[in-house]
Amino acid sequence: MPEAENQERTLTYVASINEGVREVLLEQDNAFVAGEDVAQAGGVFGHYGGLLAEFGPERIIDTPISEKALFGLGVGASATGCRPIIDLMFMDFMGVCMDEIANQMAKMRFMFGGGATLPVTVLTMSGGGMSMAAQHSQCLEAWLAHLPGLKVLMPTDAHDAKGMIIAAARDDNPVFVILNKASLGRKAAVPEGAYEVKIGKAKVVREGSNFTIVTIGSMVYEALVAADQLADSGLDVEVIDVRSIQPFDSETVIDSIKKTHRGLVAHEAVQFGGLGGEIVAQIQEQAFDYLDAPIARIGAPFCPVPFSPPLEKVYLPNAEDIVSKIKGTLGI
Amino acid sequence: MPEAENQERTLTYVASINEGVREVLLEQDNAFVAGEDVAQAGGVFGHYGGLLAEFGPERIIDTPISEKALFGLGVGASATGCRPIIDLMFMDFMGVCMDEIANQMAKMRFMFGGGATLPVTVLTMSGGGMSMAAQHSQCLEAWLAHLPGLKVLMPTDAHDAKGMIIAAARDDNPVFVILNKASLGRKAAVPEGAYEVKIGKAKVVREGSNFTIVTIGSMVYEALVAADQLADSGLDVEVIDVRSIQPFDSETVIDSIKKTHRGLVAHEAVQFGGLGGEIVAQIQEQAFDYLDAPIARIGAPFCPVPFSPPLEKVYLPNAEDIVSKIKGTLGI
Amino acid sequence: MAKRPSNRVLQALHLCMVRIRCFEEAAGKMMENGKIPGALHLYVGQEAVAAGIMQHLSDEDQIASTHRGHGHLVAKGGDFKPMFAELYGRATGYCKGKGGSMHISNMEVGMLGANGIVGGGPPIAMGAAFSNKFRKTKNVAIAFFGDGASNEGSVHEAANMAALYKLPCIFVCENNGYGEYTSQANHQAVQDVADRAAGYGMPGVVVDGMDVIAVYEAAGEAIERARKGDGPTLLECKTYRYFDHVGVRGMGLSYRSDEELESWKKRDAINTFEKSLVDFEIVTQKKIDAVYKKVNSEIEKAIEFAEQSPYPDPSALLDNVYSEEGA
Amino acid sequence: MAKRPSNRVLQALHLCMVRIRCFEEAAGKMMENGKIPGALHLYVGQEAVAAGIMQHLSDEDQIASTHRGHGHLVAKGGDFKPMFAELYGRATGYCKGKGGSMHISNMEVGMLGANGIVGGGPPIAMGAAFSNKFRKTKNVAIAFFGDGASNEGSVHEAANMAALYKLPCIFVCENNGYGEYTSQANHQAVQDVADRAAGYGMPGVVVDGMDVIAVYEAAGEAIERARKGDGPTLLECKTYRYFDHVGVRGMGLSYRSDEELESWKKRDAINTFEKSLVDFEIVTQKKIDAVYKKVNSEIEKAIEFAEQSPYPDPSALLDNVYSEEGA
Ligand SMILES: Cc1ncc(C[n+]2csc(CCOP(=O)(O)OP(=O)(O)O)c2C)c(N)n1
Ligand SMILES: Cc1ncc(C[n+]2csc(CCOP(=O)(O)OP(=O)(O)O)c2C)c(N)n1
Ligand SMILES: [Mg+2]
Ligand SMILES: [Mg+2]
Repeated sequence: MPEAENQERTLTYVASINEGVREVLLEQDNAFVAGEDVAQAGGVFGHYGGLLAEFGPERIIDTPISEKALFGLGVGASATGCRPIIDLMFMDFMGVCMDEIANQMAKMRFMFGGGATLPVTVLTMSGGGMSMAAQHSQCLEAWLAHLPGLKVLMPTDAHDAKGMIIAAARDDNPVFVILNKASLGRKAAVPEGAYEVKIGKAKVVREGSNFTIVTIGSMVYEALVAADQLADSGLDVEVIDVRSIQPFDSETVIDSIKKTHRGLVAHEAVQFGGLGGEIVAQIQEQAFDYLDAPIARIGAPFCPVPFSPPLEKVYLPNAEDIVSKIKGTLGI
Repeated sequence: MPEAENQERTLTYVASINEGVREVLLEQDNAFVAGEDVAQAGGVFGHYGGLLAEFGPERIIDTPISEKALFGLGVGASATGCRPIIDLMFMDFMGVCMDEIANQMAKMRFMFGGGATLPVTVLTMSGGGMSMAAQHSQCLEAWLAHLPGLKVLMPTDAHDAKGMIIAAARDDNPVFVILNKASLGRKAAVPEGAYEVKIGKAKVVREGSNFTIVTIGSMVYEALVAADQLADSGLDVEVIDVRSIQPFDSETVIDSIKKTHRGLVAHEAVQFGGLGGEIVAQIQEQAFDYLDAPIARIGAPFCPVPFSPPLEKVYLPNAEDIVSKIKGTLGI
Repeated sequence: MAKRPSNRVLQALHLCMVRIRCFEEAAGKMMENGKIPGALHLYVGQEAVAAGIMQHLSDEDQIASTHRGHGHLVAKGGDFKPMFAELYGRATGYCKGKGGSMHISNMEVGMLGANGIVGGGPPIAMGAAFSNKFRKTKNVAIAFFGDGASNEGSVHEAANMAALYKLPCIFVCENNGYGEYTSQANHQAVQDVADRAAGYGMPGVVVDGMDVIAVYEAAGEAIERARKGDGPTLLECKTYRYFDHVGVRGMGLSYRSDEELESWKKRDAINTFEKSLVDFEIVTQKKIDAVYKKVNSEIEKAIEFAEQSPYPDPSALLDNVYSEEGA
Repeated sequence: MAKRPSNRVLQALHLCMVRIRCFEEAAGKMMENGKIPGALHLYVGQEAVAAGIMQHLSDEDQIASTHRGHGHLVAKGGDFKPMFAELYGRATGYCKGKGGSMHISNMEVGMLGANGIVGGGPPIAMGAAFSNKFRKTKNVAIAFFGDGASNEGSVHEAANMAALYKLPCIFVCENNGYGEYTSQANHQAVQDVADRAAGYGMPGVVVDGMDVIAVYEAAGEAIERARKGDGPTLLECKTYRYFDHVGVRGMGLSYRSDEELESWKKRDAINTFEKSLVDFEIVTQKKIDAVYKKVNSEIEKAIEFAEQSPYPDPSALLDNVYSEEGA
């Protein structure tokens, strides 16, 4: 991954989240972290560990289980001079505070004719694989990306997690950073100190010449495995990590497709109504004449996330699904 | 519109909603209507007028302004022997009760391994055009269609409104019937008595041979106007009203595209992340070899719904936009 | 308890109520004339609440309002011109025509917006109060909500959080007896929303919302308490709206009786206050008449301003979705 | 007030608590052995609440539970075999392996599901209570929620609506002093969640949740009231969980002291109750031992059943998303 090339130090995703948040708190006096069990417990995945000790209870704040109030806090405080970092423990809980997200946070600036500025960052955790069942495993980024006024980032690896948290917190808009559970324990090279991963820029994580896999979040890992497997079938696969779903970097995607002429979009979210549709629509609209085959899609099947491990395994899209989908589409 | 051919009687959309709900209440003893100002006031658009007088306060129920409780009522009552009709005054208010919709109503049956059945119908109102601004004008059907467990209908005209409400109420699943404000005063032929408009079936509202416009809700009207205008340019446009967005009738859409080879998808919702992407993705996946041109999309621009009438007019997609988009795509 | 307000304050309270009343009546008229599009929720009848509370606030104190927000903005120092322009949907409006009545706002006077979502304001006000405390200011934030809104979960959550953190936040329930067309008896089993305060660990106070002095004094105590760091108060003001839920005559539903309306009008906050002001020789009737004249002429000019203002240019549509500075 | 429970009831209460305790301890063990995947929120310590309340209910009465739901289901009549099978994610589980611990349910005994969303249950219980009234039954529905959940807006809304419609719904707050790792003092400014009842117009009762008779009697009154059509009650049971928030030893955080835990364990609901049962010669220690033996052997068989049960077939994935009958 190019940005990290000359770095020796590797960190887990969990540790890089922690560093990102810490850099923000060091940099911005009016930043604070608020959420359920973020302070004393350091977050249910430990990613806020040590911050309470370093920054104190005024800046690392345990809240009641009241997500509407929590997001109201984010809106009201950011509109009046603070730079809150709001932690929503699991992305699935968005339903509890969706009004604060969709009707207040996303729209306030516009409704006020530019009169308000909301430099608020939301960190949340998405995805399956931990047998957490239907209400603790969802990927609902499509809801957010459909909302003008929000920026939405989905860092896949430790490097991007830290850099995107810092970029989000420096941005003067509401930015969601959707973290994913499949990455928690994975390591990547992570520079020390503060750095930004630019919002709105996709990353080519594997170069290739005759097929493009456009991926989001946890599917990057699966796509890389699939790419290796497909090499045997004569496919030289390029893998793109979208990373920033709003704004979406169509240029990088379109450029790749223009080069490879064929592609697939993969995400962990339910396929129907997921962002894959948006991406495919843009590709065929902007690169129609370059396409040698339909752009395929891989997403979760049309059911809630099941609890039972063998069922969840079938449910979650993986490298195998990608490979067979691609072979099916290309008839190879 | 074929189903209504031999009918003389015309009704407004508002009146047809009323008739649909009334038929359900006559037919099903355990059906009731609950919502804010549905009883004494008869609904803010008058569509529940007279029902309180006819069915009494036990079956037509004014609720507090508590949408989480209202949807909990729908979930709990439907799981235990009732067939509730829940009114959500404006679709924009979904954010307030999205957890009850997404995590409880949609998923309960699956999470219980089929142990629960939820015959609940939700009626709500979407769309702009009334200068109701950013929080009373949205089209958020994409959120719902992305949720396994829900069925989602969007009747465009008076005929379908009544028939879909009846179909929804007879269905043993949670069904959303998303009504739209642009249709409220419009008339169509509406049969007396109970009839169903089949869930999962799109309607060809105008036949044509060499271009297909796939539309949702209020955009049907605009598409029909556009179709007339495009006739001069040698386009014989077929217009499809999707009507049922979940389940989605891809067959009707694909068949049309295979015939016409070119198409556009139009909805009032924000284009990015709207259902247009899903539909385009399905078309290119299933009818790639039939396509002579990219499938174009028309949706609202990427901003909240503005209040000021001239701005809202620019914001809302219309026939003109459709025409110029099609001409642009085809280079005519 | 609180000392009697000075004559200056009494006159300011009066002026504030008159400004709201005249603004709202004019807005209602312009709506009926077809000049103002969309939904207009008018504040006529409830003026004493906004006036009595806002008298204690500076521009640095914040309020988060409701769908019925014009009165709050007038009392908070909103200027008639950009207010009317906003209702008219003009580019010169406070929100450049993008918000309209339901989102009218002006951050410069600390007004964090009317809100189209019932219960939308209190979490935002609570957040502003948090910010005031975090930034170590002495400012307070007011969360306005109606009797109907008191049944929204958002109000509950905001109240609990404010009490927990002892935030400088006043929860002002304007209980006008109805949520749209549903009476309080049909939306909650209690008579006093203030009864909910104990459950959060904050004082709950009921005050006559038609008595501007009573509101002023109760608000003064609550605000002083908040500024001192002693936390929030739930202040319930019993009041009434004279017009329909939306617009003036609205949908013409008969959900409340003429007698009820008349009985409240007899206790009209402005009339009774003016009578006292004259009786106690604080101002003369002549001076009162002059107040109306001045206010009404200001309104006329504001309407003229609005009507002569341009609509926003279509090219402005995509502006203000994001702040560009930080992007 | 309420008459002293019969020996039959006393034994039933005891058996119920023992069944829960043994079930949960076994579940915890199997989780630690890596046999049970996902998150397990165990009920050990709180048994008196489930037992005391459910003793009054029939299969036609409903409950809506929380993430900490096994105990409720055991008390409501859940069978160990399909329960363990569900925790194990097997096809023979109550939810065919699709729900797991956080969604364990069985409509046949009136258990409307554990819930992964804090505050998710009360609106559903309220809806079931509405249904009971609408269908003119005499059944009640119980809304379980924790001290942490009491700060969710959904609980507020459900309580208000239940009181307004006088629904046969009991709001049972199991106050175990913590929401995850956050103490009550750090999530609300009140000590008694029951203080919130007055704000809805329903009785609020605080009861010692370690005293199964106290819970049984208070619940009996509330349920009788509800069945008579007099509406809901908020019943707060002060209790404690012995294990960590998730699992047994959990994350090993030191958010509460050993002394605190020990002081609650001294008042353990089962131990103290057993002592009374023996002291008052209602049962012998021998009989008590026999109860444990019987329950534990039932558990062993249930675990065996679960372990020998097949996982769901992959082809079952898309089943149960919709009901096909009506489609
Ligand atoms: C979440 C939500 N639900 C419903 C509505 C529709 N609505 C607008 S105003 C209103 C009544 C509000 O009553 P109350 O809070 O008492 O304020 P009042 O209108 O009396 O000032 C309702 C139901 C809304 N805007 N938002
Ligand atoms: C809406 C929501 N917010 C947060 C969580 C995460 N969570 C699960 S259990 C829990 C604590 C609940 O505390 P309480 O209601 O007191 O129940 P207890 O665990 O003590 O039984 C939290 C915060 C959740 N599941 N749902
Ligand atoms: Mg009111
Ligand atoms: Mg607890």
